Amino acid sequence: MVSALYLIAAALAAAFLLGLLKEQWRGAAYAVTLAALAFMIWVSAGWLWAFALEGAAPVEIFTAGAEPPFAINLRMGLAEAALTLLINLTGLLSALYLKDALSRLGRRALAVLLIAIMALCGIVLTRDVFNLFVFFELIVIATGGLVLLSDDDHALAAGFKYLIVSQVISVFLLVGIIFAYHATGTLNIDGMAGASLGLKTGGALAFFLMFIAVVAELKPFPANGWALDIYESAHPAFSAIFSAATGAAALYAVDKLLLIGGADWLPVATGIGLVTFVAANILALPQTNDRRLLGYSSIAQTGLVLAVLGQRDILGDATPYIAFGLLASHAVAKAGLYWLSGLVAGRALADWAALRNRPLLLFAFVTFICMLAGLPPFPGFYAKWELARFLAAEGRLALLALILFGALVEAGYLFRWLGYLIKREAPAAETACTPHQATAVFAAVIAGWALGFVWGDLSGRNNLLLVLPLLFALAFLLLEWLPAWTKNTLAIAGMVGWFVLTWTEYDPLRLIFAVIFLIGGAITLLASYAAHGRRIGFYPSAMLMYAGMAMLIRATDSFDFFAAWELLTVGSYFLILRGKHSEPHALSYILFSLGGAFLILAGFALAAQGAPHFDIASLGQLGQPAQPLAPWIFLLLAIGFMTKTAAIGVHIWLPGAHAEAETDVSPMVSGILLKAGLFGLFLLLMTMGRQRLYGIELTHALLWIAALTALLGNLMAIFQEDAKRLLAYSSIGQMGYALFGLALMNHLGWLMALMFVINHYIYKAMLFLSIGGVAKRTGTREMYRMGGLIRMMPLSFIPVLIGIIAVSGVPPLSGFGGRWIFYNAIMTAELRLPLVVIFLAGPIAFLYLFRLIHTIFLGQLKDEFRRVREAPFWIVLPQMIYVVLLLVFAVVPGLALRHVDAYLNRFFPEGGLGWTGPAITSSYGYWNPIAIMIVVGVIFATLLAWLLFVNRRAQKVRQFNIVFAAERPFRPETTHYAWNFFAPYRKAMGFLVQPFVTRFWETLTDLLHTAGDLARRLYDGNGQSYAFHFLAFVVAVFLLRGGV
Amino acid sequence: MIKRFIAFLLLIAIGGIFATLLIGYTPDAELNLTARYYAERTAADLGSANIVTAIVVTYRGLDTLGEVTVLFLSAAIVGLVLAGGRQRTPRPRAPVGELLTTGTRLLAPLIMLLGVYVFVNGHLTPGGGFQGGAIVASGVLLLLLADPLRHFSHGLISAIESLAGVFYVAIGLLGLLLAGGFLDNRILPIGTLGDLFSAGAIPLIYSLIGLKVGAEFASMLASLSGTEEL
Amino acid sequence: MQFEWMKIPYALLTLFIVVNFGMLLGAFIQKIGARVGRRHGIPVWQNHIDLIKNYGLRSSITHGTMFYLGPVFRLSGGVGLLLFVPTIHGSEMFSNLSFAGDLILALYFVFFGALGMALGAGESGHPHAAIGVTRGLSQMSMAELPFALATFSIALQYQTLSITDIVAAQQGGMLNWTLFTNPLAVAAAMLSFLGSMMRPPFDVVLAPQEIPIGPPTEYHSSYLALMQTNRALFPIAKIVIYMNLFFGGAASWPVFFFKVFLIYLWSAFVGVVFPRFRVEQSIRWFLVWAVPLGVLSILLV
Amino acid sequence: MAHLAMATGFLLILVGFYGALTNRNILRMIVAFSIADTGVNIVIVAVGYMRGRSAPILDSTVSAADALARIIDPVPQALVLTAIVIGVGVTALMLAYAYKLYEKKRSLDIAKFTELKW
Amino acid sequence: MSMLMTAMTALLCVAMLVAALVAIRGRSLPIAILAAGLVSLVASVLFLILASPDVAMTEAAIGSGLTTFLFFFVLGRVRGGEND
Repeated sequence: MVSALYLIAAALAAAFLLGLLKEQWRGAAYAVTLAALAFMIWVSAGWLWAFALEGAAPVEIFTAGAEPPFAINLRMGLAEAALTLLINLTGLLSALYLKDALSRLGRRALAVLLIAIMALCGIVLTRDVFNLFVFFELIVIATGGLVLLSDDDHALAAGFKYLIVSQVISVFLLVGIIFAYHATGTLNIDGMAGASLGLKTGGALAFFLMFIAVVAELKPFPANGWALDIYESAHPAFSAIFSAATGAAALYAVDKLLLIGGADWLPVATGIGLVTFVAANILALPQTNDRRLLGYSSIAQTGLVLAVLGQRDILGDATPYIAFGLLASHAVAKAGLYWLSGLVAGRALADWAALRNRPLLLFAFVTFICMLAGLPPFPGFYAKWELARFLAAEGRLALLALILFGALVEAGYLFRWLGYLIKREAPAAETACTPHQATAVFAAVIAGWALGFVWGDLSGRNNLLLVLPLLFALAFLLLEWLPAWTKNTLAIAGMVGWFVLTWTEYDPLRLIFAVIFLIGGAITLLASYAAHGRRIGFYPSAMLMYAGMAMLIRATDSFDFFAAWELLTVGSYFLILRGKHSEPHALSYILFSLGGAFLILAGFALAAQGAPHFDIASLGQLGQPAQPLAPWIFLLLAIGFMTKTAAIGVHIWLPGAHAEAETDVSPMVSGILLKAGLFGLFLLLMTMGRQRLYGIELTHALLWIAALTALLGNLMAIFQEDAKRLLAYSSIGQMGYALFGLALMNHLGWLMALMFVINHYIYKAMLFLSIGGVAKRTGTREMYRMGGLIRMMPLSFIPVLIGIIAVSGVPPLSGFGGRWIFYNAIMTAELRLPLVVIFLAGPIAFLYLFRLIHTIFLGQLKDEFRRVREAPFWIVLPQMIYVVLLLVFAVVPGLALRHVDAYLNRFFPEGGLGWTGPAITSSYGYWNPIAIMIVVGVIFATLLAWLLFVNRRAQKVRQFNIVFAAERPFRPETTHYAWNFFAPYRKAMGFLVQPFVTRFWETLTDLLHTAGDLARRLYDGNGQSYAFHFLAFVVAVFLLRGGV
Repeated sequence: MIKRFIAFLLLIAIGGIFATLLIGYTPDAELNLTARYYAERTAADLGSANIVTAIVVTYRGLDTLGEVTVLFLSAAIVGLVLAGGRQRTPRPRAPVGELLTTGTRLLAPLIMLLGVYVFVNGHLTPGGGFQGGAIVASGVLLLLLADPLRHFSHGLISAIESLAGVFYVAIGLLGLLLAGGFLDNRILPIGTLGDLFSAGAIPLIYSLIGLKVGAEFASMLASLSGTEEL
Repeated sequence: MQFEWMKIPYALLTLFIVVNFGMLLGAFIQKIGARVGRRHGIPVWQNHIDLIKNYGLRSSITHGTMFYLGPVFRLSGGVGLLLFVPTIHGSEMFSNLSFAGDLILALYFVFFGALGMALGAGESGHPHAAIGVTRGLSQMSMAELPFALATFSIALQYQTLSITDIVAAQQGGMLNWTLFTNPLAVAAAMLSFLGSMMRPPFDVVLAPQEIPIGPPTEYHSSYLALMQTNRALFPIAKIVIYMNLFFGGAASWPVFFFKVFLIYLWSAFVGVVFPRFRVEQSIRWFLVWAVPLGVLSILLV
Repeated sequence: MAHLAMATGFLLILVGFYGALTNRNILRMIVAFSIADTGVNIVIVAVGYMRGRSAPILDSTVSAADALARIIDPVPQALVLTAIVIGVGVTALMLAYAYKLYEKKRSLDIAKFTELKW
Repeated sequence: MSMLMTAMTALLCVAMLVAALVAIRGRSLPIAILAAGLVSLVASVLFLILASPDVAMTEAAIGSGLTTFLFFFVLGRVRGGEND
């Protein structure tokens, strides 16, 4: 191995050599610089290889032929190798990216860049505090120089502000160092740690000064105004270094100092880190400048890693895995984003829409955002999981909660940005991207995925990037050039194939979900044949969602479950985002989903109590430390799952998300995706069952929530003018019913929930397709603008008619089965009041469904739709399949249900159904679906036949052959009663559907925004104020520590 | 006014921290571990009479390398910053006094020589590369003052600076290859304590530092003086 | 409770009896109303004549598929409802087709007809038809609630969902009737009954004055005949359920006729006394008076 | 004596900070910082001072053998050397910035360079 | 000797503080710069007393000498800016 000293020597030698070259030899100077950086990468990569794969021991590098503490020494270990590699790579790529600017400024700028990278390596390598100071000063000066690379005038002022604060910082650092030296007689970090500095006179204070100075390099809140200005105004390639490499090096410096400070200072680090993380994220919310936003995000991420470092007392050996996971995600993503920002002409977030015309760059952006948000399969995801596991095990729950809160806020602005990118108007200007710039960006993309693989490999769990469904989904990224129908065929084949491969593994309950997820998914995909072109982005997203679901039902370990959960969330998010006006709705979807996911994460972490692997099945038999927490765990998981099923209170994302989605996407996200939440609730209740919290039976609370969800979902549905929103609200209500069944905690309740799972899938997919087809043809979703379409689109009408009967639970269709089981189930219910609410909800379903069928298909046909054609074949075909399925399921529900009924005996041996003969019997009543179907069918057919016979010569009247108030209408608009259809109902019950929940969440987000907006006034742009902030920060930490 | 008041309050708090340090401070009666090592071993191991020099050049040589780099950086950046400014043809200025010109011609070489003396003897007497370098630079300064329009050979300064730097690093690496580690001075014979040619590579390194520091200061001064009055 | 082919003619017999009874009853009530208003009123067989006449008429027009299907749904709902409920307690003959399902089936099958009505009216393209339907549905959604609550209450009370079993449990004296064993539930259900009969004060749905051509009037000739049949049949079918659930059922046809008549009279009586409600008023009325009774009955059972 | 020097050093730091925080003129801020730097240097040297000992240079008066008992701690001095040089580097850089800033706005008022904020 | 040295030290310290106050509060910028240079210069004397000849030389040459020149170079080029 080449000594790590060459990292420093090579950079310096090259920098000095540059001075010998003539100013004109720009190419040569550039080449020397790149060569030096490449050499440095080679050195650190070599070490990383040796440590990581060959298990080499860390190496101490002595200088001057003397041992520490008498001479400065460096250390090269795994962490150092990794960090220097990160730094050098960032340096090289930024140098590539900066080619033009560097050439303009010449060799001196190249030298400054080289020295900056060298100094960063130095910070990482050195084990001497004063040496650390020297390297820090080098960074300060080099930063002062590199800021000037920017074309932005303001960079100058920013650089000066930075220098001001750095001066103050360096004073503290020096004073701290000298007193630390005085107390311990050494400048060596390990020596100081060994001499327990804190115990010496003045030692603690000296440490405080050193510590606070080095922490200041992490730009802690609120002492970070200067850094933000730099982020905003510097050249993006430099900001990439400043964010990724400088941040990483400074963090490692703090980590080294914490060795000296010992356990006493860990909470301080955590506190500073956490406050920074949360505050910076909130401050980022109102930002509109992309680079400043990234700056806030960088600060936040660094704060998070600092907080993690402060938790090393409980994280122990896992600290590097977690800290590096977070750091690497942050560094790669942030560098990548900064590089990307150089390609975007405008500085407003919405200007990034320019990237939309470049799918590859868009993919890069998405990768980075997902990395930052800690989504699988990136390292941040594994790190977050482990972090939560440890924090929960040690009961540091407030910490965990704050971290998750901060992460959610961060996801908020990141995904809002992503939404802008994909949905906003793209500026006319073409995005210019030189090969150099592209190299840098895509190197980051590759690094991101590679790190994801490595972290998966190290996790000791399933490497997500080796899981077949996910790989299958990702493969569609490579197949994007194929036409949509080919991809569609592949996708369907893949899903059916996976089902065939795995179906034997499932128990009856899972089998039902598997059929809905995979086979059901394949059927909805049939509708996608209607799309033309390549449909870029659709298949990776959709398949990601399905992959998540496929993984979800197979998961036994809590980690696998959670990973699958996140994957399906991300996939569905992108899917929803494809809708024309879905930007805000997709955002609220992902935020609620992530919020829910975080609750699930916390719940699992609490349950595992630090165990590295936690089987979901063992939620039922929690160990001792977790046992008293069981109700809390239950609560967290339940709320988490309920965000997916859109229970009341966390439902506001659903209507927009489902309504604005594309025609073939709505059935997927409504008919299929919602079932993932139910699946989770099934698992939860199966394992944990009843829990009491403060004397409240939690399943009873669920009953109430479910009943209210059913009622309010239905009520809101009847007041919608938008057909797809109506269906979406109806889904909320239906999910309420299913949840109600589950919460009943008896055999039939669960069976009913399952019945709803199946029914809701079939009829909601069917209705969404039908209405989607209509909306596609008419170009509107406002029901009052339609009318009389039965004549134009009879095939689309049939599913709606059948669907109406099924949804409202009228015999003989399958909805009735659900109601019948429901009544039998509530016979043994413990709580009767919520039943009243559910009863009330029942007939309301009828109202909105009638509205759906009447205002769209019946009534008066509008002039502009006289030439509307039937929906495309591929959209009608799956609807017909659903009609058949619905009829079959209505006649022989036992096909699916009797197996599940038997399976449920495991949990509730009592109260099963009897399946002998054609009638289904319970202990209270009986039901003969076949007989009902025959009786109703015969009566119906007889009457119809007679009527047809009698009126066989009847002619169809013309549209306006009606009279009212002694006038004949001639405009369809005036005679189509459709708008505000249930006006009297609104008068009577409207008070129940005031948007209280929406207002609550809006107020909450407004509050956050306002808080961020007010707090950022702190950064008034004056360099002196920033120095004030730093001093105030020092004093505050000092006082909070109780005077050290 | 409020700003001053807050500044005052903050500084009182900081002053409190400092006061605590001051009160807690008791001078060492004995040399501590590190200092004792230097006192006992420097002469024997490195052969340098000036222990501070020995520390600066070898034991903490990496710091010094960094320090030189700081100057290098500063000079480069000052050059960068100012090079970006407007380039106007210099206005003719009032001629500098005869006395200054003559005096400069006489003094400048002497000053530079003094500088060289200081850094060459760095391992024996107080002073060394930095001080010597600064003195050399003040010679340059004098020349600048005497003849503001004199075109300084940036090329020469920069070549000296670069060569000195490269050699510095090279010697350091030689230490790594031939002796105990990076910047180990024992690649050359240690010699007798007190001789000019003793202490191994220390005089050599310190001279390079002196040259480099001198060149860097000179280039900084030249850059600043080269800027146009606005 | 198995299916036998013999059940079919018996069921048709029941149907025949009930339709005739329903038409007579309707005419009788009208007659009473007229006499109270010092008018002569219609002959009691007027309904029969109308019906036969209408069945005989042919229509030469149709508004479309759903226009056909509306009355079919409507009458299917009525016939189905009647046949899914045992008419005469203890009589295998007149247990009809109740083997197909229990109380829940009856409860939900009520909607089948309403749905058809709504669809058919919608197809007519007449705005007033739609208004009438929205009113009807709105009111029904709340009016049915107390009944559902009451039903659930007595299902809990008797621990069964089988109508036959519920009737059986009420035999052996008037005091065994639900009316006396669970008066709250019965009160709630009877209030609900008023709403579902669409008589005053809950008849704004039909609103002969405000909506001169509501859903029924778009239908004529044989369409109307089906509707008329249903109008005769459906109230009786509903009352049969009430009778079975709350008033001990009927062990023979005379008892059947008597009880149905009395229950029918209840709604007619209230209708004469009260003015008409607007839809939102009736919704609130049910919410304030009937629903709490139902809730109480559930909680107290 | 060391205490005295150290106290002075600390006071200089505080005075320097005060000057840097309250003067809006950029050049004055830089001046103030250079005073603070000097203060730090004095503190460092004062920390290494030991009463009654001589400079860490071996010559005729202090031989290698009795160095242990005669010289003061050389380390802080070595550190100060570095610190001074670094200080001047930073000062030079700030001066260059000051010049550049002036060139941009014809003003040295720090409060006028607040375009970037929030 | 020791008393004398202490007294001298005290004097130097006071001189430095006074010069420092002049530097930050003084009216004219050139005087402020000179005062700051003076602080450095006095400090170098103090370093000599504190048995640090190396530091003293450095401070004198760099801290008070070169730095002051740098200041004046820039000051000369920002005419009018000094009073902002």
